[in-house]
Amino acid sequence: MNITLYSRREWIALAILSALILIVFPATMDIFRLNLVGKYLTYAFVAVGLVLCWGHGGILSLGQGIFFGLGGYCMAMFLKLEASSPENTAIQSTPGIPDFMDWNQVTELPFWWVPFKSFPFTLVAVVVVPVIFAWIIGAAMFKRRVGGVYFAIITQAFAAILTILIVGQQGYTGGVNGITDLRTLLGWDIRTDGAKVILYFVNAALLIAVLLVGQMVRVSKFGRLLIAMRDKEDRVRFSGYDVANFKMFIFCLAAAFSAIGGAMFTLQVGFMSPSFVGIVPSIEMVIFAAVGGRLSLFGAVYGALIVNWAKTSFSETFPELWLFAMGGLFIAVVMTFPNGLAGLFRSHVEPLVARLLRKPVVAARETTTAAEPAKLAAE
Amino acid sequence: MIGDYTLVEFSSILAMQGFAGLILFSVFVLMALGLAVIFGQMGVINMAHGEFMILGAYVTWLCSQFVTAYVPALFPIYFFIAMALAFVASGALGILVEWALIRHLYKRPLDTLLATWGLSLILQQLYRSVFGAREVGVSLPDWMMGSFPLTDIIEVPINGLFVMALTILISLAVFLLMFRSRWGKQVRAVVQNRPMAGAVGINTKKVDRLTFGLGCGVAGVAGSAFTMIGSTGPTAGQLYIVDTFLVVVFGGAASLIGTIASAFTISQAQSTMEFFMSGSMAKVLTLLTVVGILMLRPEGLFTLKMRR
Amino acid sequence: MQQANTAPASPAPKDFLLSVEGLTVSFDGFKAVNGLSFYVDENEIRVIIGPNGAGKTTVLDLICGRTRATEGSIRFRDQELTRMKEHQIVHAGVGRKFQNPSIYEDLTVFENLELSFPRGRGVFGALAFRRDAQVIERVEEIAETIFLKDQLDTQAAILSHGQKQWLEIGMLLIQSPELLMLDEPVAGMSVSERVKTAELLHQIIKGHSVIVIEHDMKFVQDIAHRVTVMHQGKVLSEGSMDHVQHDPKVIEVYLGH
Amino acid sequence: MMSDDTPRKSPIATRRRVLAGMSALPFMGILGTKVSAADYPTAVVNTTGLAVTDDKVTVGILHSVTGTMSISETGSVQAEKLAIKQINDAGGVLGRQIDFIQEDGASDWPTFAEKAKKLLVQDKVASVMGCWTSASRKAVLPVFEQYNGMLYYPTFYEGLEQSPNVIYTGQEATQQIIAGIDWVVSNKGAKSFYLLGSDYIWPRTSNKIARKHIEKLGLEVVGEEYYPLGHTQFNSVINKIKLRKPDVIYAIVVGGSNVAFYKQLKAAGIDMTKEKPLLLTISVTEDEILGIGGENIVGAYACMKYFQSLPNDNNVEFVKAFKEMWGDDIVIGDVTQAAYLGPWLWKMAVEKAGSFDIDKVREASPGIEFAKAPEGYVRIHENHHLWSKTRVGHALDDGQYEVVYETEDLVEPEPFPEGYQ
Repeated sequence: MNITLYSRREWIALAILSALILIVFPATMDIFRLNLVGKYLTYAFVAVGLVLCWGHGGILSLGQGIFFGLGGYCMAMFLKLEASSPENTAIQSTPGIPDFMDWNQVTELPFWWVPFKSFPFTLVAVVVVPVIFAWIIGAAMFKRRVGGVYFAIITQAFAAILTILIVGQQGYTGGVNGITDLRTLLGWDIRTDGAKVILYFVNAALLIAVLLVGQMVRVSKFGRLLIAMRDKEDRVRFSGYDVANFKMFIFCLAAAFSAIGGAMFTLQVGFMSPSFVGIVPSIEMVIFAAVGGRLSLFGAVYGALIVNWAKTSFSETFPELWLFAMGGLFIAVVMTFPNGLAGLFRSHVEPLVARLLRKPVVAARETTTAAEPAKLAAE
Repeated sequence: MIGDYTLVEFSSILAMQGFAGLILFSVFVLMALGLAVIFGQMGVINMAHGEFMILGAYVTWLCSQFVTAYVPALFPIYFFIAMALAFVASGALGILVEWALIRHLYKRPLDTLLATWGLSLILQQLYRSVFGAREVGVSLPDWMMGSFPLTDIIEVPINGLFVMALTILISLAVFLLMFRSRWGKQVRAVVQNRPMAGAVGINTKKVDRLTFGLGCGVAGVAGSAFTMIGSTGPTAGQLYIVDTFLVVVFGGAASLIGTIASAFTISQAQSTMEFFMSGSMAKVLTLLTVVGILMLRPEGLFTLKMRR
Repeated sequence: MQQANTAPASPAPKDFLLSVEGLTVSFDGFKAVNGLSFYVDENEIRVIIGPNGAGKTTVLDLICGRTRATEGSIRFRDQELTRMKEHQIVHAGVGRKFQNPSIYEDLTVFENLELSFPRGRGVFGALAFRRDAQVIERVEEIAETIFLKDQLDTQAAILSHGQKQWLEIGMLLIQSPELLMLDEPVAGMSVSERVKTAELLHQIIKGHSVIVIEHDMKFVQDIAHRVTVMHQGKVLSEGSMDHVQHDPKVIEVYLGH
Repeated sequence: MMSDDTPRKSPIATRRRVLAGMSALPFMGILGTKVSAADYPTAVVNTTGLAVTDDKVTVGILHSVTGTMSISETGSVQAEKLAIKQINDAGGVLGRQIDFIQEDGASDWPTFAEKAKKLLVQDKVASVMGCWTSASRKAVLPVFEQYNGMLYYPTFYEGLEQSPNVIYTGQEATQQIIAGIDWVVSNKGAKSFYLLGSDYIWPRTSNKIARKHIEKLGLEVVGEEYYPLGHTQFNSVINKIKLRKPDVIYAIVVGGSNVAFYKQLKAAGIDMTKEKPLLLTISVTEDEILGIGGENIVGAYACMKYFQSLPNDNNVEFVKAFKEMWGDDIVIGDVTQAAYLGPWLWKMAVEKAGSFDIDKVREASPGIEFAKAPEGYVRIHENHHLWSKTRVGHALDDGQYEVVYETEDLVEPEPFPEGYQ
C-alpha cells in the first residue's frame, strides 16, 4: 500500500528518457545540434514546473518567463562582470563595468550588481531571487484567493511590466539587447565546443534531478492535494489545509525550476535578453507543457523537445507556415487531445505494447492520480 | 513646474492633458468593451481579441482602397461604411470561431485562453500572408484629420472627438442591447444559470454565439476607429492585449459600468503620469498600480457581493 | 434511539459548545442573516429548518468561515470563529459537509479519505507524509462505516450520488471533529440510500455535536434534539420538534404552506 | 582598437579618395568581363572548407520573415536577392554563381543566434547578409566571432561597435545625426530641440549624440522623452511639445509607434509644413511612410544616406531593377539600399583577395570602393563602416522624400565618436 517514487512502468520511462538525453543525443548529434537540444532542454525545466503548477495544481501562470528570465539574468550578470574585467574593457571611459553601462554614461557599478561578482552568491541568487519574486506574487494573490483566469492575466501583466522595465532601464540591464557577449565562467571559456558538451551534460543531469524532485512532490500527499485543490479548493480548505500556502509553495517550486532552466540557458546560449521575459515566450512555454501532456512530467520534457525541434526544422523549410503550425498545435492540443502526447501514449501506444507483450496493462491504480482529469481547468 | 510657464499656459496644458486623458479613455473603452462582453458575460478569455480588432482595421483599409479606386465621391464618408463592414466582418468571424472552437470549451476557461492564443497566431500569419508583413496606411478624409484651435495653445484634434463620440455611441448601444432588450435579458439569464435558461426555452447556443459575435464585432469597430490614431499591421493587435485585459479585470469582470470606470481611472492615471515622467516609467507605474490594487481587491472595482 | 423532546429545556449561559450571538451578514444591503442567536450544547443534535432563502446554508457558511460575518460573534468553546480562517476553524474541531457532494473526483476513495486524515496539514508535513499502518487502519475503519470498504480503489468520480454523499461524510468523520455540520445530507438520494444514510447518521451522531439542515420532516423528527426554525435570516422559533410544529408563527410561514 | 585606428585615418582617407577616382573605371571593367572559375581553382580560393564548389558559392541570408520585425526586414531580403541575381547575371564571383540559403530569424534574438550558427557551422556559407535590429546583431556577433564568419549588416545603428567579422553597410549614429542637425541649425535657424524616441538603445544613444552636438553648438535641448516599443498613445508628449515650443522635434520613434505618433501629431494641429516646429527624424524611411501615410508626415525632414528619389544614374537604374523584380508598388528605403550593397561589397572583397577565405576577405575589405552604389560612391573604412554622404530629405505627400541637402564630402564613420560618449 505504501507509495513508491516510481512505478515499474515509470522507471522504464525515466530510463528511456535518461538514455535518450544522456547517451543517444550526445552520441548521434554534432556539437551544433547537441547545443540546440541543450537549449530546448532548458525550456523543459519551465515545462516541468508548469506540469506541477498548472496540470496538477490548476494554477496557470502566464508569467513563467519572468522566472526563467530572472534566473538567466542573475547568471548573465555574473558572467558579464567576469567578461568586463578592467583589461578587457580598457577602451571604455569607465573600465571594469559592463560595456552597455559605459554606453549609457553609467560610471559606477550599481550596488545591486556588486554581489554578482561572487559565484557562490550568484548560484544562490539564481534560485532565490526568482523564488522571492514568486513568493511575493503568490502571497499577494493566493492569500486573497485570486485564482484561475485572474491569476493568469495578472501574471501576464507582471511579465509585461518586467519587460518594459528591463528595456527601459538599459543602463543597468542592457535594455532590449540584453546582456550579451558572455565569455568565461571562472576563467573557463564557455564558448568552446568542449565546454558546450560539458554544459549539455550538466544541464541534462540537472533536468533529471528536477524531474526526480518533481516526482517526489507528485507522489507525496502534497501531489494528491494539488489535484484536490484543482478540483475542489473549498473542500481542501474544509479538510483543514491552508490552501494559499500550498499554492505558494508549488508556484515557488515551479519558479525555481524555471530559474534553473534560465541560468542554464544563459550558460549554453551565451546571452540573456528581455525577449525571454515577456508574454509570448511565457505562453509558448505553456504550450510545451500542454503538448507533452499537462499531467506528465516526462511529457513536459518531450513536449519542449518536440515543439522546439519542430519550430527549428519547420522554420528552416517553411518559415511562413510556422505560425500556422504553432497556432494549429495550440488549438489541436486543447480541442482534441487535452492530455497531450502523454495522454495519446497512454490511450494508444500502451495498449498496443501490452497486447504485443500479451501482458495486462498495469492496473489503473497507479495512474489514477495522473490520468483523465474530469475537470481540467481551475475554477 | 508652474515656475517655467505662465498661468494661461499652465491651465491650457491642464485642459489639454485632460483631453488627452479623455482620448485615451475612449480608446480603452473601445478596446475593452468587446472583451468585457465576452469575458465578463461569457467567462471566455479571448486572447485573439487584438486580432479581431486588426481585422476591423484591415477591412477599413480595404474600403479606403476600394473607395479611392472606384467611387472617390464617397471618400469623405467612407469611414462610416467601413466601420459597419468591420463590425460585420469581425462579428462573422467571431461567430465562426465560437462555432468551431469556443462552444466546446465553456467549461474550461483556461483552455479557451490557450486555444484563442493559437487562433491569434494563425490570424497574424494569415494577415501577413494576405496583406503583407508591412503596415498598411489607411488614408482618411481630410475633415477627420485636422483640429479646432480653441485658444493659441489648446487645439482639439478632430479624430479624438470622433473617437470619443464613437465610444459614447457604442457604449450606449451595448448598454441598450444588454440591459434594455429582450435579447440582453436572455444573455444575462444564460450567464447566470445556463441549464435553467435552457429549460425556460432560451436557445442558449444561439445566445452564446451571438454574444461572442457581438463582442468580436465591437472589437472590429474599435480596430476600424484605431486606424485614425494607430498602426495597422499583422502584429499590431498584440499591442493592445495586456492593457485590454487589465482594464476589464480591474473594472470587475462582470460589470460593464466597472469596465468604463476602470478605463477612466487607468487612462487618467497614465496620461497624468506621462506628463510628469518618461513614457516608459509612466507605463510601468500605471501597470504596477493596477496590479497592486488588484492584489488588494481581486474582485476589481465593481462587483456585487454574492451569496455563495 | 434518542427521544427528540428530551433535550434540555432552557440553555444555561455557560458551557455551550457553540454560541452564536447577534450574527448578521449583509450582501450589498441585503441581510441574509439578521441578528441571529442560538446555542448548541455538547452532544446535541440540532436541526435547522426553514423555507428556501431563509439563510440556513449561510449560517453554516458563517460558522465554518466560508462567509465573513458583518456583525456578531460565533464562539466555539473559547475561540472566536469569526476571526479565524477556514482551516483554523477545522483544526479547532468544526467539520462541514456541503449540500452537493464535494469530493475529489480524480482521486480514489482511499485517497479522498487519506487527504482528510488530520496529519501532515502543513506544506512540509504534506511532503513528508507517509502512508503508515495508522493511516491505513483508520481509513479502512471509516470506509467500513460509510459502506465503501470494497470501493477503496475506485475513482471517486464513478461513485453513485449516494455513495459520494457517504464519502464526504466519511471525509468529515476521519477529521474527528467535535461539531459536525451537515447540509441536507439525504437530498437527492434514492429511497434505499436514504434509509441507509439515516442509519449511518444515527450511528455517527453518537458522541458528536451536530448541526443538520434538512427538509425531510420524517428524518428531522427522527434525529433532532432541538429544532431551530429560520425565516428571513432570523430565528422564528426554537425548541423541540413538537414545540415548533405547534408554534403558530411557524405554521403560518412554513408548515402551513 | 579605436586607439590604433584614429591617428591613421585622415592621411589614408585622402589617399583613398584619389585612388577612388582612378580605379573606378578599370574596376567596372572587371565586373563586365566574365571571370572563369578555372582561373581560380577551388582548392586555392577556398582553403577553410567553406561551401564553395567549382561553379557555386553559397551565402546566407538571415532576416526575420515572421514576427514583428518582418515588417522592416522584408525590404532587406528583397534587396539582397536582387543584388545576388545581378551579380550572377554578370558572371558571379570568381566565376562561381552565388547560391543562397535563407533563414528566418523570426524576430527572436536567440533564433538569430541559432540560425547564424547553423549557417556558419552546418552550411559553411561564405558570408551572411543579415540582421536588422541591434539586438539581433548583438546576439549573432559572438557566433560570427567564434566561428569566423562574415556578416554584412545593413541598418543604420547606434555605433559603439567594431567587429572584425562584420561589415556595417548602414551608417553609424554620428554619420547620420551630426550633418542633419548642422543643416537645420544653419539653414532653418533652429535654436531649441525636443528629443523623442522609442525606448531602446539606438534612439537613446542617438539622442545622446544629438544632445552633445546640440549643446556643443550652444543651443538648447528642451525635452527628452522615451516611450516603450509599440506604444500607441502620444498625446501627452505632444502636449509637452506644444508647451515647450521647440524649433525642432527630433524624433526617433520606430515600428508601429511611428504610425500612431505621426497621425496624432497631425491631428493635434502640429503642421509640419510650417517652419516651426519642424520635425527632423532619422528613423522614418520610405518603408515606414507606407504605414504612416504620406499625407500624415508631409513636411517632415529625414536625415539619412539614401532616399529613393536620389536623382543619380546608379539609383535610377537600381530603382528600375528593383521594381522589375519586386513589383511597381514597392518603395525603397535607406536600409534596403544598404542591404543591396552587402553582396556587392563582398563580391568585390573576394575578387580583390582572390579568395573566399574569410580572413583574406576581411583583409581585403578596407578600401573597397563601390562607385555604382545607388547612393553614390562609397568606400569601406578600416573600422568596417562605410564612408558615405549624408542627405536630408523633405517628405512629400506621395510618400517620397525630396532631397534638399547632401553633404559635400563623404562623412567618416566614427563608431566610437570622441567627445560624444
